[in-house]
Amino acid sequence: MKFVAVSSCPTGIAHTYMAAEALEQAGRAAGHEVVVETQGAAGSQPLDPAVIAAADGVIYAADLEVQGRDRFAGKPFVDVGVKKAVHDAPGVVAAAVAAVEAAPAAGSSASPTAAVATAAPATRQVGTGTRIRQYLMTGVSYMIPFVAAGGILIALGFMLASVAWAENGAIEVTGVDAAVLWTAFEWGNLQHWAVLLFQTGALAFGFLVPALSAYIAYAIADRPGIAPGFVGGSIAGLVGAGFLGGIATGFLAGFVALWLARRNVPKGGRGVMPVVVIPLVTTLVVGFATFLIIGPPMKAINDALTAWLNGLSGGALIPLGILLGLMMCFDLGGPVNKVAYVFATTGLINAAGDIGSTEARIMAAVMAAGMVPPLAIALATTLRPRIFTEAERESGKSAWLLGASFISEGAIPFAAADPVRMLPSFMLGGAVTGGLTMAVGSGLVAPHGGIWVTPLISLPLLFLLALAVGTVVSAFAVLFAKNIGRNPQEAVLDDAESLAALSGAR
Amino acid sequence: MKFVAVSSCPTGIAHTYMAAEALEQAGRAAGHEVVVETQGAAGSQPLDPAVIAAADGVIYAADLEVQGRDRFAGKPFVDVGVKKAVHDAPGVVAAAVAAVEAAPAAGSSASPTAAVATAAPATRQVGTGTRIRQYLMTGVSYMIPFVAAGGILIALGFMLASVAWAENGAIEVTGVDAAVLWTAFEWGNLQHWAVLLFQTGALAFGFLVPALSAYIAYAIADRPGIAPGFVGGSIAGLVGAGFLGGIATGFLAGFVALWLARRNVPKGGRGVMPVVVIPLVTTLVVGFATFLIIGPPMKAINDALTAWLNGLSGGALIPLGILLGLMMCFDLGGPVNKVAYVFATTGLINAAGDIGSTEARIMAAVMAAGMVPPLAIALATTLRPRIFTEAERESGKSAWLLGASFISEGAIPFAAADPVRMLPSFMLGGAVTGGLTMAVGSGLVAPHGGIWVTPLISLPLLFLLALAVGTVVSAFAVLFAKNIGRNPQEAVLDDAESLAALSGAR
Amino acid sequence: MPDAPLITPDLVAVDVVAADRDDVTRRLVDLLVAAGRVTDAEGFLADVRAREAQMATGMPGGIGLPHARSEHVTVPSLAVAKVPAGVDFGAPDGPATLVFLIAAPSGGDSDHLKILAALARRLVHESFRTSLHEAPDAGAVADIVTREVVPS
Amino acid sequence: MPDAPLITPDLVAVDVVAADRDDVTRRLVDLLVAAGRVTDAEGFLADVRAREAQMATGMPGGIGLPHARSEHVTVPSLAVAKVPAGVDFGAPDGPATLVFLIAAPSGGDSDHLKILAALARRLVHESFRTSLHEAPDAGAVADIVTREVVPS
Repeated sequence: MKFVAVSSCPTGIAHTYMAAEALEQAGRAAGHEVVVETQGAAGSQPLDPAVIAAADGVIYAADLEVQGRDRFAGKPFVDVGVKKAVHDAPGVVAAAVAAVEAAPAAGSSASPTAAVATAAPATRQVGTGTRIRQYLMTGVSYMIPFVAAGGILIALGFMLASVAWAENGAIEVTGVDAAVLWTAFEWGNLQHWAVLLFQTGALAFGFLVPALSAYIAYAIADRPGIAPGFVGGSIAGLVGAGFLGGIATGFLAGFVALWLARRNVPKGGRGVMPVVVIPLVTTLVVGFATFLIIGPPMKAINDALTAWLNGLSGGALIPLGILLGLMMCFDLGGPVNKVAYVFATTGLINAAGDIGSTEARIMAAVMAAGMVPPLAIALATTLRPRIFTEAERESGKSAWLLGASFISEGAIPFAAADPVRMLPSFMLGGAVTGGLTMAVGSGLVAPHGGIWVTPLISLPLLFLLALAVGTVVSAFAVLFAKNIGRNPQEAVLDDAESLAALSGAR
Repeated sequence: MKFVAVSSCPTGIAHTYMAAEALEQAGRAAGHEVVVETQGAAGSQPLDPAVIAAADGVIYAADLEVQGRDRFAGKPFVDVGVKKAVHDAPGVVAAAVAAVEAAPAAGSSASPTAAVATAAPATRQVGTGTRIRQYLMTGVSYMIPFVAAGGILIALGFMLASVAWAENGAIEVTGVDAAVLWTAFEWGNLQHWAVLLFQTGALAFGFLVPALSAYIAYAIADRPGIAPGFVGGSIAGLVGAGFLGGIATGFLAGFVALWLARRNVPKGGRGVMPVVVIPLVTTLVVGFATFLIIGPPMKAINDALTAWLNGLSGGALIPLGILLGLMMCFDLGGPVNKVAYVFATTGLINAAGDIGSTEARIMAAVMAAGMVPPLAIALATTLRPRIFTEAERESGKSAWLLGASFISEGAIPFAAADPVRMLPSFMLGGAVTGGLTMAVGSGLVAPHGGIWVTPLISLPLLFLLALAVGTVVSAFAVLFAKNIGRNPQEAVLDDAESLAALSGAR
Repeated sequence: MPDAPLITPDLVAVDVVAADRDDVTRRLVDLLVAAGRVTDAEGFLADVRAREAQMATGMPGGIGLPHARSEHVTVPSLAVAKVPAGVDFGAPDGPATLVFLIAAPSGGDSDHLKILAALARRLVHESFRTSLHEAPDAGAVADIVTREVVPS
Repeated sequence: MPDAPLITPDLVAVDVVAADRDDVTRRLVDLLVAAGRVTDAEGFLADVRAREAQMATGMPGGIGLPHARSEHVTVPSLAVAKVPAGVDFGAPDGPATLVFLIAAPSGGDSDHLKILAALARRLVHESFRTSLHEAPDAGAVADIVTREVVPS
């Protein structure tokens, strides 16, 4: 969580700063972020309004009247005095966490002032929904660096490749064996540098689903969940279950490991549990379930959808574009997405380089739709940064590049954290872009590359227009969906922020 | 670290137990293990002598005379009284950690009693060597579950396969495509079950070097190190640099990420650092270094050693067996090991199934030598459990099975934690076994499988004898090496333990 | 009463207003005497005071924990007072709003003492203290202690 | 003395034996007066006592931290006493063996006050306190504070 705090003391030269330091330390130790405004004798550096807006709660460690208390209106708080913060900062932080957790239940009124949560002792019981969300968020927060680093490196590889090769660089670079890097690297060869970027990024991307799975399991069962989670995630990738499969294996690994960890084991056997028995048994259970229970339906879905799509391919193009758009955004690399993508790329062989062929138009619609989710996320985080966490905002910035490069995975951190709200929003935009791309008649004879294969796209400006419309639609759908089903207090906060933003108060 | 503690208070009904609980909690929170003997009114359950032996230090939270204080002689301690433990258990644990860290410097005398470290305030400066060891240990502790779970699953797969197939099951199972599991699984087919075990284990093994690298980087730079560490470790695997390469990428990723994290960044850019910039730049640097700087020498080593070995293959067999044994144990899956193994397996083609051929005898020597390190570790942890950590002891138990299955990786956790002492010890045993296997004349026409391919080994009893001799030699070398260069206090403790063990006092 | 429970609702006093720690301790001792668990109020009080003099029993988290083993106790008992306004028990972080009086017989058998030990261990956990602070009435306090501490 | 350092070795007293917190504070004030940093010993002492009366300044880790902003202070100063036997400053975990007297002028300029703020922040860190506890002499104490707190 994120907290803002105000510290002050009568003299303003010692306890004010000790409290600030102790709160920041205790926050870090507990995995929270605490930013303190010291209202002391050395002058007060007011908190950045954006930091206040992003904060989940407020800690008053102030023996003097808090200056500018109205800045914090509407946020849950604890008011503890400066001495308590100096002597027991961890306890203060824990109380603040409890106050935040208790806040939604407390603030059921729609009036901003009444929505202020009190610091009354809070039950520490966290609801199932909240806990599932925490598990997902933990997994996502560990996955983001893989997505950001891997996606950007791949995109940079595409960019460099489109310079390094005479034509079709973004396609060529993916066909070069990585072994060239350690067996025949030429320091002056731009193509080799593009391969270095692409291969390094691709390796990082390979950990995307395993890391998501592993850290969901870690959030549930602590360290014994990590190894089974990684294995489950990599099997989910192998059987084509995508990130939704990785979420499933993460929860499975986590709860199996947790269940095993809670068994009563004779004292002599306790040491062997977390090191050998729990990872072994959990990995076996997860391997069994993922290979044999998750895997076969993936194949069945794949076969059935592929047959169905092939049956449709003679029909009207615009509905087909809409359908492919929906499929591309349904699971971002999962079985449904994969069917649509493979359907398009295998068709390219029949296109035989004819950019006006039906097959080329299908490929264009599929790529455009696949670019929508990360671009929509990038746009949404730019339009209303306050409803996203700081990590999400930063991840959103890199999503511009990932979307432009047709790296749909850039949207996975958002989809994994909140699949029920995000995936339909992506699908809406994907359907719009898929249908429009068909309508304008763009074609594409390359299997990937995003804007880096623009020379291979016919009617490129209309292609980009179709992409832009779907992106805007999807971004607004994301923002709208984010407000559905949120508790009243959150909504109140958003409204207060919007008002403040409109009135120019910030 | 591990601590034992004694708590007591005048009445023996409240503070004794509150202190015990608070110390256990605080220890867990700080990542240490604290086992408390409550000398209270409810009777005292004496500490297990093995627990005392394994403890790094002692915490006295006792207001009464400690019963049996001599049990703790020679260990660093803090003596704080019961109230301090109730009110500030985290501080007490921190002080105990400091006392342990200060102990080696304090206890330079060779007399057991003089080696008792006092609880005097200790400088918290930790030496470079200690810190490097901590980084390695962190990486190893996260790697162990992958080794244990993966290795045991592979071994179980071999075992089941040797039943499921008419012959050569342990060979056949590795040739089945994993896709059979989700496309054509037959629930009554034992072969398919063997494939499930083997493939799940193999996937877990795939994370062995990446996880080692990632968690070394994590120990150095915290979370921003994880993603670059994983990528570096997987490149190290790709270029054939083995676990030593993974250690190198882990340190590189960790220190680059740490260096970046310490840059002063304008406030607006701070959020983007840990999420995007640090993982991206670090991954790029690590990818560059691993692909282009670590990779090419690996290939050069491979080429040179292979050419050299091929030149030797006409010579005397016993020296060749010794050499191959040394190579197999030099880096446990790294470039040198790989040359020896590939040399043997490619030769098998020429053996054409003739178990008496030179090529079959080379294969036998290579496999026998590769089984030595995990078996030696298993034996060493059985013989003197006290000089190993608890995780190592548990890992050592599974090493019996891994060694028997020719899964040399079972020894990597030990080699990675302490390469300078462990690898030469393994090489000694490998050389003995390699030479002896040649001397007794065993042959083998399968490329792997350990004891599960015994039917394919000629003179199997002599083969096992050669293996046993090398294992015993290597285990004693491990135990001996563990004592070299340790500080006097540790040695004193060991001597005291040995004496006590000999005199039957425990 | 060999099988008497450690705590019953009539050993819990809520909304106590007390002048000082001695005052609140005395009220709890009176409850124990009324329940037949302590034979001599003054004698037991003296034992508790002697213990308290050795070291204040205030705990972080608003807990006071007077206790003694005494020959005047017939059965291991726990009496609880909730003192909304707080009463000082020498804790560093302020007055105690929850006071536990632990009474142990001087020759108590091990099983009962183990329950007291379990109680002391639970008191270190913030969640346990919170649930007691929030318990609405005497019955709830007795229930929480019994559920969390006494092996079923 | 506009550019006087916060602390100099002659503002550090080691091996102090003090009866109580007032006693040790007085010795430190005397050092400040001798260095010309405080103009009126009794006046400044009264300000420190008034602050101490509001809230004891004992800190976990054996630290006493009397302090005041006062018109009798000419330059922001830190005086330190090491009291091996300890002296009570009202800290929950026992007597203070390291006493910092912070003297700030009532109209002190912001830069100097920022240094005091940095000192207060460092005091929360155990490593800083430990290094001060272990400093062998007055010069070492002054060096550590200057190095860790004052921006170079």
